[in-house]
Amino acid sequence: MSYIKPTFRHPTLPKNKIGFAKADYEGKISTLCAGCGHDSISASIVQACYEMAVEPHKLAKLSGIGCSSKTPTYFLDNSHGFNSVHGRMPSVTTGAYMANRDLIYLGVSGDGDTASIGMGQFVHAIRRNLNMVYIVMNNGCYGLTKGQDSATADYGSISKAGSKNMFQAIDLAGMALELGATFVGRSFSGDKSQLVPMIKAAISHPGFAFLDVISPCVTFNNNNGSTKSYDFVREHIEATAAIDYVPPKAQISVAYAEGQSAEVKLHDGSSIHLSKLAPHWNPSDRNSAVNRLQAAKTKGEVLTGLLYIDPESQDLHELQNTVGTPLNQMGESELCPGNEALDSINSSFR
Amino acid sequence: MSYIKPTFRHPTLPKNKIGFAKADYEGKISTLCAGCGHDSISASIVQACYEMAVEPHKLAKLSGIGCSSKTPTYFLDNSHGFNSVHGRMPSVTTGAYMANRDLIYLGVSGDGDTASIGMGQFVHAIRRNLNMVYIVMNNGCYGLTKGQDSATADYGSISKAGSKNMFQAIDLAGMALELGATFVGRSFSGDKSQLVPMIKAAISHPGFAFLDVISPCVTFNNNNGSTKSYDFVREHIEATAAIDYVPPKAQISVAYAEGQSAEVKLHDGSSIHLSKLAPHWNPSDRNSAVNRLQAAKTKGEVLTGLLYIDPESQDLHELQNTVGTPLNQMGESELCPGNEALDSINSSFR
Amino acid sequence: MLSINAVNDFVVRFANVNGSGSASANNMFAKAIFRMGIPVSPKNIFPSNIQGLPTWYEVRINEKGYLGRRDGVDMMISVNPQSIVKDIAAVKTGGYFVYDNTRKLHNEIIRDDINFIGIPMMRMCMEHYKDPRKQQLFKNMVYVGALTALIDMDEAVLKNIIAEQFAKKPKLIPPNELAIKLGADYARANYECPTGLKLETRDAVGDHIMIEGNEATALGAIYAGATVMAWYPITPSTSVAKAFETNCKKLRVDPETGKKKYAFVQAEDELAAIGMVIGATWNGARAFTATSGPGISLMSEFIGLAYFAEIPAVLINVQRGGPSTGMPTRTQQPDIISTAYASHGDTKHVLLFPSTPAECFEMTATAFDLADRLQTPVFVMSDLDLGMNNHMSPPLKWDDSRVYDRGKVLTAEDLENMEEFGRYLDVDDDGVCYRTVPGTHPTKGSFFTRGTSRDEYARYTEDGQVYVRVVDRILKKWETAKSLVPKPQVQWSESETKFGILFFGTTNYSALEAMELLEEEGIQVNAMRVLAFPFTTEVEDFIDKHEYVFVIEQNRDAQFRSLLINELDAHPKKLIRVLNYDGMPITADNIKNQIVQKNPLAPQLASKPTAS
Amino acid sequence: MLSINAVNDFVVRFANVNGSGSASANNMFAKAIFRMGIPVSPKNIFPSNIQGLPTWYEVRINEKGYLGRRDGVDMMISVNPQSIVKDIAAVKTGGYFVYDNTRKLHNEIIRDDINFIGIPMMRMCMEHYKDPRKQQLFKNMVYVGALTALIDMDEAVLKNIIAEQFAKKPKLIPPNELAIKLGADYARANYECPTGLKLETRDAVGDHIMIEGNEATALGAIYAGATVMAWYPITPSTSVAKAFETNCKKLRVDPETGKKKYAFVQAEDELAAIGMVIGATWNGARAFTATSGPGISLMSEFIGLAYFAEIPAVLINVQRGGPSTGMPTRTQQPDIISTAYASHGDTKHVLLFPSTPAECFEMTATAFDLADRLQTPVFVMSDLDLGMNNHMSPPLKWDDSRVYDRGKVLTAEDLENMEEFGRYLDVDDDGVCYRTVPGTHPTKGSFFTRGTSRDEYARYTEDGQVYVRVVDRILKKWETAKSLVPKPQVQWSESETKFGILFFGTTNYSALEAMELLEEEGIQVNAMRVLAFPFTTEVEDFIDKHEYVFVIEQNRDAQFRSLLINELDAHPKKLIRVLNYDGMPITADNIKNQIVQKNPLAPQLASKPTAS
Ligand SMILES: Cc1ncc(C[n+]2csc(CCOP(=O)(O)OP(=O)(O)O)c2C)c(N)n1
Ligand SMILES: Cc1ncc(C[n+]2csc(CCOP(=O)(O)OP(=O)(O)O)c2C)c(N)n1
Ligand code: SF4
Ligand code: SF4
Ligand SMILES: [Mg+2]
Ligand SMILES: [Mg+2]
Repeated sequence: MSYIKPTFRHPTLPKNKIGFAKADYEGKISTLCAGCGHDSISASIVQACYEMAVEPHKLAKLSGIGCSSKTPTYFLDNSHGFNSVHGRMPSVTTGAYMANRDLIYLGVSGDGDTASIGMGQFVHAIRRNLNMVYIVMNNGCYGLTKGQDSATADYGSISKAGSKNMFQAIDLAGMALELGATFVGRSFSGDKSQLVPMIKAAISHPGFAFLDVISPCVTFNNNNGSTKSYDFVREHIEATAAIDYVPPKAQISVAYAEGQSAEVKLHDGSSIHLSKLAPHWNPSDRNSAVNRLQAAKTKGEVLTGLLYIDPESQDLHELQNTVGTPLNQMGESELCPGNEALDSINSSFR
Repeated sequence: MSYIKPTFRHPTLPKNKIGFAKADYEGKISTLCAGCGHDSISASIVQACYEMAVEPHKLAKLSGIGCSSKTPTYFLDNSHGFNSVHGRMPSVTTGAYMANRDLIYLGVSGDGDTASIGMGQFVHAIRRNLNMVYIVMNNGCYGLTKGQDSATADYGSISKAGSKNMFQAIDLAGMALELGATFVGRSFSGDKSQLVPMIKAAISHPGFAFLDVISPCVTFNNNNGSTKSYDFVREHIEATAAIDYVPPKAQISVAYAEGQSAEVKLHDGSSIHLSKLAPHWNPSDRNSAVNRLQAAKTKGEVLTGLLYIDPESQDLHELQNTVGTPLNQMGESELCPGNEALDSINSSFR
Repeated sequence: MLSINAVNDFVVRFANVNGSGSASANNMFAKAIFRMGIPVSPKNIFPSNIQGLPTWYEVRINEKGYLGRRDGVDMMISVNPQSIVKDIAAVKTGGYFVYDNTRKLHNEIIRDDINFIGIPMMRMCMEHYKDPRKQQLFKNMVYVGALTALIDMDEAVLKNIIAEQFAKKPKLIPPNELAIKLGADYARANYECPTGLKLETRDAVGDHIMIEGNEATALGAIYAGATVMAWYPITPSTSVAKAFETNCKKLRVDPETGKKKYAFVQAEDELAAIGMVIGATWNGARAFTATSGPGISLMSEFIGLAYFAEIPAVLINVQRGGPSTGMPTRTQQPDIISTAYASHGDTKHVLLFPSTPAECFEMTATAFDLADRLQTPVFVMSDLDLGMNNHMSPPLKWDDSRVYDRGKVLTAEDLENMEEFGRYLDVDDDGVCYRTVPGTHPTKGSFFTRGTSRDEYARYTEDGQVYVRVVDRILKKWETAKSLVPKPQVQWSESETKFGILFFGTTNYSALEAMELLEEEGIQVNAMRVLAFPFTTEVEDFIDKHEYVFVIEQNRDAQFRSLLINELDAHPKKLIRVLNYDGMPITADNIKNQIVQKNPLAPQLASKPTAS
Repeated sequence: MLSINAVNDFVVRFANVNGSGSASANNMFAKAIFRMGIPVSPKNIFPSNIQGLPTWYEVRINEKGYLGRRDGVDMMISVNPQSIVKDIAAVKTGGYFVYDNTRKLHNEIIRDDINFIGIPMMRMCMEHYKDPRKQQLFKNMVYVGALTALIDMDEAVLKNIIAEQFAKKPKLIPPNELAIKLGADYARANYECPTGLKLETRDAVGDHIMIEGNEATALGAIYAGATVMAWYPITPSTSVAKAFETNCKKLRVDPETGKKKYAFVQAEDELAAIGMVIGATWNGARAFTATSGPGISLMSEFIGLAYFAEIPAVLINVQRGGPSTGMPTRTQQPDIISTAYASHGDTKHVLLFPSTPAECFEMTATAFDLADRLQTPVFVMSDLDLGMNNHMSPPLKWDDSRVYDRGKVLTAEDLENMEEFGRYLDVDDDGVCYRTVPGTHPTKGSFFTRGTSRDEYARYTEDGQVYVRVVDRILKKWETAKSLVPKPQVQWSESETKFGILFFGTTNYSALEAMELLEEEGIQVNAMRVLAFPFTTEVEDFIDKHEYVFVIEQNRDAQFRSLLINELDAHPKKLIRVLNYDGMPITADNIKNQIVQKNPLAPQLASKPTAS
């Protein structure tokens, strides 16, 4: 994070097919910690929208509360944004979508925001096959409130307060599959080559497109107990009880081929094993997606890739048989039945 | 339902091994509709507790809000009961369990109470492996508020207001399996021979024991559109718009062997296909439970039986390493660190 | 024994079993009286259950048009053995107890100061209908038939109603008519008909309609152009949603394509329902929800977001007995404070208080204009009594030239021509800023909505001075609101008086009737019905003008009175509590009695010569 | 240029970058002053973010013991280039601006009415430490070192603190001491030391401690025997939970088995947290939660259940700037109404208002007794200022003979000997009934708890008369509560006066200081600090005794004043609002100025000869 962002833009910057440069998809300066995985995801969102030539004003970005939920300020500055309340982005997006079926809805949430307080709304957005992209920036902890375990924290991980997490992690992708989500993918914040196309696919999908993106928290990273890499700081911090030193870290990135797996070192010295679905993977079979996910979990691997897509997906407005014109664009003449109709209504009550 | 229940008890009624008769496990007169599936489940609970010789005061019964959630009044009159708020029974039970690990906790909920407003709490009670029996009396609708679709309503079912449900049903048993529940079973309210032993098993299980019990709502049954069986009443009702006639119905019961399937006619003339797990089913393999459930769903069958049990289940207090004495039984001497400790605490802040 | 004699001024109560089909028959009874031109007000007193428990239907007939509840039953129609002891006890001395004498009454419950009228309802039905369900259902029509004789209800009117209702299933008409005849014939053959209670045709209902408040509310939303309704079932608000859907199916489906010009979403809970409303209005649609007390509590966090981020929202609060799950099928006005100040932090919200279905219709429509105009949540404060009972009401009115006031929403053109857009700039000095809807303009007018403090350009800030500027401006909207909300209605007494009565919502009829009763006792009062919060200056003036103002409301803690003293700095000692909170609508007698008892000037008055 | 001269009475502000490790150094600074025997009050002014944004640490040193905030900075320690312009502007004329002159300041931001003191913090660190992280961290110790010279802070005390803090990692002591020396030496070599601001050792802190309110609250809960804490993270309440867990690990683990005598559950949200608390107390444990405004909103429905079903519960509301997400890292007292009347229906709740950590400790313990005694939710109304800052406070006190008041809970023996048990029978005529805990007795005492209306035997009922009996009895508990809650504290002015000031919670120090400032202006006031809601008669008397009472609070809508007029029927015109709601703790100057301005008797006063 630097607090002065160069505003100079080269006049010959490449433009996409609707005439916008990549910079036109950027947002305000991020105030997240240097190296935070969330910033990498923001960058991928910018890249995907630029490449897809999304009209910025035809996209609405929504979020809940958390470090992750702050990111909509840091991308797509020309789009309307809504930072709502903790865990309730899905309902706000549902309402927004009911009002105008013509926009792209990009929802961003955290694992706390989704897997704890927002669990109910998450489940029901899936059930309604709400036409949106739903990205969880999954760091296994509550970043903004200083590192408590989230419900996606791994069994055995140690929280800042020194307690061991004794609960099984909720696998949001697994849940989405079980609940009948029509698009389910998983990726890693540092793997732009996988993430950007997946975001593009999600935007194209007519229905609920869920992306579970592992996104390390550099500050409260709690994947396991290894603290070797910044021993000194830890000591200094623990001794004084006033925990506010956040060492700047580089963003983690990783590149590995489809069908391969990779071990990624996190900032605290621990590591996760990513495993990418093979290129010949058929993502339209829900059952085998469930099985494959389960198998990876058993091996201690985090399976990434587009796990499942339902090519027949019918979104909420189709299911509800709503008119094509966005509801927010109708006025009295289309909506008000008028006095004549009221006369006969009155009569029916006499 | 009849509003006068015979109170006469034969002096030679058989007693269980702790000296209670079955009647000692009964509750107040039910005020549910005649024939409501929920009453059958209450009867099975009574039977199971009687047979297991549960000490009534060592069991706490809790619920949310709904017809189903009223049932704790109709069984186990000698146990403490708590009819809390809509969808929040799991949290109240969690607190109760934290306070006293020595009681049996029997939670009753409805499909509205659990799969909609209570979804988040349901998920997290599973995640914590809260030591309780959690019964959902699943009728696919909101009985108490007059028959709206619930989130477990089948795709295509017609609601009272005449709208077709366009959403996929949430399979609570499937979700529980995905979320790592340590005991998952499904049964039918009318199948006492299956349900009673399953409740007994659930009570014995040291951890979260989930029972999804299909329980037809005789009044707002909306499994599909066939209304043949009480055509006249329907007509009478629709014509006058004042819907309050509830024809008395007999309770549905069914008996079929393990490994078999049975078609059960519901009150509105529609039917569901139940399929019972074979006797050689191994319930300790979560993955095959998931697959078997999925397969039945594809065939349009409702799979019943004990789907999964984790014999290694460690409940919440074990995970938290709490003392054996129930916390609610400790007083000043065990809990208050006293003045001496406070002196040194004060010193540490100087 | 002295029997009650009354023409067009009595109360009939039906004691039924829930789920037994009585609602339909009882409704026909009330409708027949209404069609005879006599003002009538029926009330359902029903349990929180579906089948098998006692339920009552109480009908007040009052040709003067006092439509509030009245205590005491002149005639009881008893078809529920569960409640028969209580029901017999409820009848006024000299009143009438009509029951099914298929089985004999126990001697010990018989009172000798009331008239017992036995009609063998079940027996006659068993004789005339084969199907047990029909036997059960037509029992209800038999007692309606008996009433045509017992109180001179116009049989032709009743038959007309039957014919209309079964127009599409004409084969049901003869058995219904048969039941009517059975009841009437038996009554005439065995009792002196009519009894002392008598209906006489009048022309006292004008062009009024009989409709439930919730239905009128739903129609108001449709007329106001609401396109998104998100809700979660809860008594007594559920029928708003149901009526919205049913009426939308008739009025808002494209006749050519069959496609819907509305979205109707049953949410997973109340938090989601209000979230959807906020999302929809943020995105430029008119959206609303309907709920009751528990829902308002659950929506509190989101209500604060809408208040602070300045997003319009319409919420219908059909109040019921609290606290907690409380008395879900009883009426109260107990959510005044929790709604007016809903959510943490400094918040206050616009409330509207309808007292008739016509006002439910009109105020709901107004609520949408106000919400859009003020960019804030607006609550229509109905209650179970108003929402779930049929009420005689002026017809619903709509002016076809009426244009929705969508407030300050910028178009693409506006944006194109603007020099500077700041979402929270107070351009017009009324506290209300210009907003834009997503998707309006390719490059201008986008902004970021948030529940945190922000500056005039919608940028996040933690600067305390900016924060103060913003919340002070939001308070300015409160002043603006005062000029927009409906003004109170006043009724002056004929003579000068030191007393005022002040009330709102469904208390209206009983309060006006109490005025007359007080007059009879020599106590003159001026009356004000408040229609909205914030209070307009008229309310302040009214309180100022009187030495004492009796504030009538249906809750324990005098919550409306709290609003008055809070917002108007009125002296609490001037404002005297008149309360009823047993879950039944307040009666005129109760109001009168409390005012007489609590009258701080009582000794003086007693010594003063009175008009009566 | 006139430089500020002051001994033991000035404000030092540190301008840092969030996450840069300054907190530890800054805390040492404040602690050193405290150990010099000088009253000191540090305040963190931090952003809602983790790293990289401006954060300030403001330390008021005041040997008289006025520990409220004071406006104006006498000395700024600037180590954050982002905020430097603003920081320079914030210094009082004649004040001091200490900055890192590793890089030169831009000419245009230099003011000539303040003293600039450059210390090459970064340069010296780069010279003396290799590891870039150490360079970064020890920069903070360098400025603390410089301060030992610039304001005569006792170096020996500081070194002691360092030695204590790194007792377990002694290898960290020398580099810390080096940093101190670097700063001090440079300052002495280049500037006249001390500056006009000077510390002098005193003996003015007695046996006081320096502790955060939230830590004291957590300890209070532990001492009161709370065994279950259920919570959901939210600033500024999170540290209550953290301190509860940390201290329980020390104080509540069985030394033999290592097993926990407490349950600590991070819930999935606030609704679940309060649900767990209610479940636990229903089941006989002492349980509590800690949250802030948004949490209270989300808990509203459950709070109503606890109120109506009469289940004890303790809730700590560490208030922050509202509404909605508001200013999550700023302080206010904005949840008075939303907490006092939380939930739909007729509800009101007991509130306690601590103003020091010692009171956080004591009142939290009291809250458990009150909740058990009254069988109702009790709220401890702290705020961010009190909860998250270190405060000088009397030591925490516990009487070892103190017995928990568990209220009316029946034992198996009690039940055995009872003739009749009715959960909601008002046996003692104080509105509080006897309860039983599940599992107590094999055959007696079980009952059904519900949020719906019920009779004295806990049986469901829809009978309006029974309902009224129950809610009236619950209101009787409110009267009982008045005799149990802590009484207000009063400070009488030396001479007779028509003015009172009334306040609560963290406003305490500034209000008392304002009393003195007003005295200087010739305005005498009597002062009352209210400690609890419901209000005791003392509050009523205090208001009665004065012509005008200034009600000082930290919110926009004068919410506490609303409670006063609501509950005491006090005349609103007597109660004058003194408000501050910019998110910073209110200052004595601000209070004084508002009172002088709003004084309704001002012309009179001006003409009266005054004492000063
Ligand atoms: C109702 C409510 N409760 C609690 C909070 C405090 N809070 C802010 S962010 C957050 C958790 C965020 O975690 P996550 O969603 O995982 O986001 P991250 O910061 O890890 O990206 C919490 C609990 C809040 N803002 N609102
Ligand atoms: C907060 C809240 N919202 C809504 C309601 C109204 N309500 C009562 S029961 C119920 C649904 C019950 O459905 P379910 O759980 O399936 O139970 P069933 O009656 O079908 O057995 C609802 C919505 C309520 N009591 N509280
Ligand atoms: S605290 Fe963690 S999640 Fe939040 S910005 Fe910093 S690194 Fe990212
Ligand atoms: S409405 Fe349905 S669920 Fe409720 S009691 Fe009747 S049959 Fe049972
Ligand atoms: Mg997170
Ligand atoms: Mg149900």
